[in-house]
Amino acid sequence: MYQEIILDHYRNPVGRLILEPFDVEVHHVNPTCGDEITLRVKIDDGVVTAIGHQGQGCSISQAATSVMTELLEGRTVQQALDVEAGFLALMQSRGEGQPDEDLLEDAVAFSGVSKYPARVKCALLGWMAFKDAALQAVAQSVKDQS
Amino acid sequence: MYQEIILDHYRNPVGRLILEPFDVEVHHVNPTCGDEITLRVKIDDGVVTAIGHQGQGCSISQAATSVMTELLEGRTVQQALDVEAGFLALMQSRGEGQPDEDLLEDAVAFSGVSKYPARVKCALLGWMAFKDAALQAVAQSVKDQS
Amino acid sequence: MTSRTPSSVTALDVARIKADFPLLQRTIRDGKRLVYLDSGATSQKPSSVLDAERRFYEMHNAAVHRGAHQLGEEATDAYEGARETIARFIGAQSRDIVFTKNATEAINLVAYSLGNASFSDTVVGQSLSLQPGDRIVVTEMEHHANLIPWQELCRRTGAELAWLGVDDEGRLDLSTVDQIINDRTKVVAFTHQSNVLGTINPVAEIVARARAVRALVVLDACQSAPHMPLDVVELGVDFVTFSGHKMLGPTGIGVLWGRTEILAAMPPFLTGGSMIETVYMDHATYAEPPQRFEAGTPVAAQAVGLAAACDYLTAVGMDKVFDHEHALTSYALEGLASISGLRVIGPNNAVHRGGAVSFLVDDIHAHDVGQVLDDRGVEVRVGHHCAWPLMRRFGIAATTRASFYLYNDFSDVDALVESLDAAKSFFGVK
Amino acid sequence: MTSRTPSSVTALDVARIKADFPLLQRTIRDGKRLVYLDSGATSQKPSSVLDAERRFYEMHNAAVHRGAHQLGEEATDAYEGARETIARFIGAQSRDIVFTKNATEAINLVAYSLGNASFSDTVVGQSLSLQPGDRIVVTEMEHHANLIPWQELCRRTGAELAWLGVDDEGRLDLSTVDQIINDRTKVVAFTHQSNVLGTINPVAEIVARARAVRALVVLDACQSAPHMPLDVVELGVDFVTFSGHKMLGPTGIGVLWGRTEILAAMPPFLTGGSMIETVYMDHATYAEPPQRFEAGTPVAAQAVGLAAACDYLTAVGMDKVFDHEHALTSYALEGLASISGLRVIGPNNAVHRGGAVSFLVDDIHAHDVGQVLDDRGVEVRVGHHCAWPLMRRFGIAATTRASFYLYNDFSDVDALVESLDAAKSFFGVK
Ligand SMILES: Cc1ncc(COP(=O)(O)O)c(C=O)c1O
Ligand SMILES: Cc1ncc(COP(=O)(O)O)c(C=O)c1O
Repeated sequence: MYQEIILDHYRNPVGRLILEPFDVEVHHVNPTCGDEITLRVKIDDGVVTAIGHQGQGCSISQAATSVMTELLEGRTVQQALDVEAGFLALMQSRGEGQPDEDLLEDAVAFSGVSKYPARVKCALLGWMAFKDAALQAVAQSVKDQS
Repeated sequence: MYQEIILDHYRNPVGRLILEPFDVEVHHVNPTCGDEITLRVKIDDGVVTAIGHQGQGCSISQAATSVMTELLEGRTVQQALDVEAGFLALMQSRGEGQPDEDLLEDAVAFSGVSKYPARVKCALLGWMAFKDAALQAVAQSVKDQS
Repeated sequence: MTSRTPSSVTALDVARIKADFPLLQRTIRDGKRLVYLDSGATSQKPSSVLDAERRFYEMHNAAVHRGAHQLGEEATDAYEGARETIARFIGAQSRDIVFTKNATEAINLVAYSLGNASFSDTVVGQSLSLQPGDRIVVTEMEHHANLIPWQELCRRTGAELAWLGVDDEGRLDLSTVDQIINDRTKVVAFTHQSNVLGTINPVAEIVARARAVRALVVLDACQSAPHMPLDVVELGVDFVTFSGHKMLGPTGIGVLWGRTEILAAMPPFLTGGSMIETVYMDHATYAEPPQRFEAGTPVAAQAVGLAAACDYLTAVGMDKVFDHEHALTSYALEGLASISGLRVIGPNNAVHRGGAVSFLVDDIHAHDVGQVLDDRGVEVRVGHHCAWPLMRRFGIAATTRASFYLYNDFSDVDALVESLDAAKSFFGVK
Repeated sequence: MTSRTPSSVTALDVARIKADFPLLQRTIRDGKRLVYLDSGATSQKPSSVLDAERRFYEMHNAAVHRGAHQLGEEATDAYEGARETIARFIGAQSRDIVFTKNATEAINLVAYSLGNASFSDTVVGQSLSLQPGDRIVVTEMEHHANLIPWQELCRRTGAELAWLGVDDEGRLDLSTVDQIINDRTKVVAFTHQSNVLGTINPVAEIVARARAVRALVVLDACQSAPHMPLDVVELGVDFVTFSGHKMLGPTGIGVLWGRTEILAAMPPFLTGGSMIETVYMDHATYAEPPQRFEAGTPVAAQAVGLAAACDYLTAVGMDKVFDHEHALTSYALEGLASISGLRVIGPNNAVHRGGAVSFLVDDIHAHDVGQVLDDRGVEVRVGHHCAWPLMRRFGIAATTRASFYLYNDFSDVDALVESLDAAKSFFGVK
């Protein structure tokens, strides 16, 4: 489960910072273990220009959020949500998933985590926070335009 | 279980009437089957001079109340309660009791009932009603005297 | 009597089924054949259910939803897998299935949660609350479990209780349904099948009226889930409750099914571990359903056992179970009709009727009937069957009730009829 | 590490005990020896418990307290016999024992019943009710099960919640007990032994203060009843609650013990069948305790299983169980002290302390510790242990917790310590 790539991201996380300026901030908690994340996104013209996160969590949740940040920054919101959907499907595959390497890149390292149902929530903590934030940002921009 | 004596009392119950005059009336219910009894006692100078009962119930409850009426009328309250205690002990003996024939007379016929826990409450319905009524009568007379 | 031929031959191989039930192999009252006719109270269990429970304890037992270790994962899988099986059994989604300890707790859960709604922080929560003058409607044939929780909810909220009556045949009197289920009605709670009369109630008709006044509908399926195919979507109600022990499952487990959006709006009932989102000393927020309603260590082995019971019933086929019991009931009603001085309380024919058959025998109290039957190995229930108001409706204190299940056959009915004749002779009744 | 000698040799023949537990014979994570150190969450079950449950289903299963037939009598005897055994196990009378589905329901029962007291018809019932301004006192180390039901009761009644704090060593801070348990205090609810810290709380001291202000005392014995001899008379509290599954019993059963006269005054909680005296359409009256609090078909097979668990524990001897765990705990605390960067959350010595040992490892999140341990077959619990406010008190999110029971031995502790070393190496922590 602990691929080298996961441990690397855990030791040197990408985007572990208080993002400023930002468009949306969300706070998510994993009720089974108490881990928390505060995540901010900046979205310009439908593109995720920056993600910043803070909080506490295990190596899996920290590394998954770091990999996610690296992977999603610079993509359009739609692309980012497609990657998120792919990651979610992989995590729910209970070790049976055939990960799409083109789509998920380094995030395929988490395939092994999907065999441990109790850890899936860890891997998803940052991703769910991002999804929530992105959808809020979209909703906000629709409102601003109307 | 169904001794001839029980069936006789069931067919021709003693004291199945609305007693008038009376000192105390009680109403008891067996919550598991819904059987009911309304029982009245007349007590003069510490002697149970009359018992009357009405209600519905199975052969065991009807017969037990009938036997009780025959047995207790004419005794002092204290004697009656002693008989009641003996009958209660017999009923709780789960078929193991050595009934005191001198004390219980015809009521020993209910020994067999004590082997059927679900029927013990039937046999006791009238007896518990009597005990309740007798104790109320005693309490009342103490109050009247003071 | 024994020479009558069954009115229909059914598709079930009862001898084979019976062999799956260890208890049905035992004898009773000094070696007599056991004729178990009390499945309306609780059913017997096939070995597959007992094996499933035991396998859980011997192989996968650990704290569900709490352990991150392998055993914890296995236990969680077993528990959540059971939820899926049981959901499928009634055409539901597993997220809408809440496990309780019995149907009684399931009904109390709904009643208390609605009571708690007036303390809810949320607008949707508040919208479920009851006010003085609101009405809750039940029926006169309810089991105490589907009556007293509503009496108590009325007492706590000031709502009033009203009820649909029962006619002489033991059917609901729906002539006044539009007056009784009035505009102020917030909840309509009724039994799918009466545990005393056997009557199957017209769900669609009552649901239609309840919908017209926007009342929530709670269906007590304790006596239907074990005996007929159920589909919560077709039923069209808001809540369905039943108990595992009446449908080949273990004691200690009940089921509440609720509509997704209503469960989502409901405040919790029991509170504690595993139903929370965050907890502070002075307040807490709560998880989504079904977890919100499952406080504490869950009835895990029991869920696994009940899932095995559903698998067993599904393998037999719920339509076949229903047909078989229907045939037994017809046969029993014919047999009982042949006994003079015997009066069936409930429908006299097998139309819209399940296999609980209650009756009175002239001049013999139900307890005495039951005793003679028991002495002959025929196990029936006597008493008010936790439906005391229904007894009052018929002006009686108690009935004798025989109830059937998939492991009963025509010879069991014959034994019943013969024993009733014997009881009459014993008490010298013509 | 493995060459350390146990600080004391205990009287238990653990190898023989272990042989009684089928699950402990299995292997984990591809053939590794299973080291089960999560009994604080739930315990494993000896064969005698599983056999007792199965025997009930195969021989005596029927509706308890409802059937007049032989099977019904046998089932009732089994259930009430179990009540007697369990009562004896804690020095109680059986009429004061109420069965629930878990300890969480038992605590909710008390909280809801007190909440219902304001609707009571009787003066004694009313006397139990809470008013705005009344106080309920808990502690900062409570399991959510003994915290949220009181939060919710406060919300429903307008009472206020107050709590005793926890010091850095994980002991209750009693310096302000007289202020916190004040004259308006109606209920004091606290845990006998913390499921996180292992701390055993000073019952007598708290009871003395509660008595002085005439508050009811609720003792959460979930973590003590399984691990030490208990006597409700000596404890001097008003209610004791615990769960069967933590003490070798089945899932799906909890116990509430209450003082006779208080139970007698309390209004019902769950309502339905078997808890009634008489029932009319518009109202009902209720049976005496314990029936008043056991609505619906009871957790019969589970009671039988729990009684077998009590028999098993009694045969081993609860004092020996306590001594054995005490020795394991001392040994574990020594072993953990040898690991640099490891910090125990809770008392560092085995005085007034049970066998739940929580700790942090510097720079490794509890989840990661748990994962490495699990990969080596060592099953511990990680997280907030349903005591989230306690985590906040220590400024942490989660701990790793090892907890011991009679089937653990010193080699299990060695495996724990070795695996922690391995985790440190794996994550490159010194
Ligand atoms: C101290 C304590 N109290 C209460 C509980 C709740 O017990 P249950 O989940 O069995 O209801 C637990 C265990 O989870 C516990 O450890
Ligand atoms: C119609 C009906 N409703 C509710 C119940 C209550 O079920 P339980 O006792 O399993 O909670 C029963 C059975 O006792 C029943 O027959």
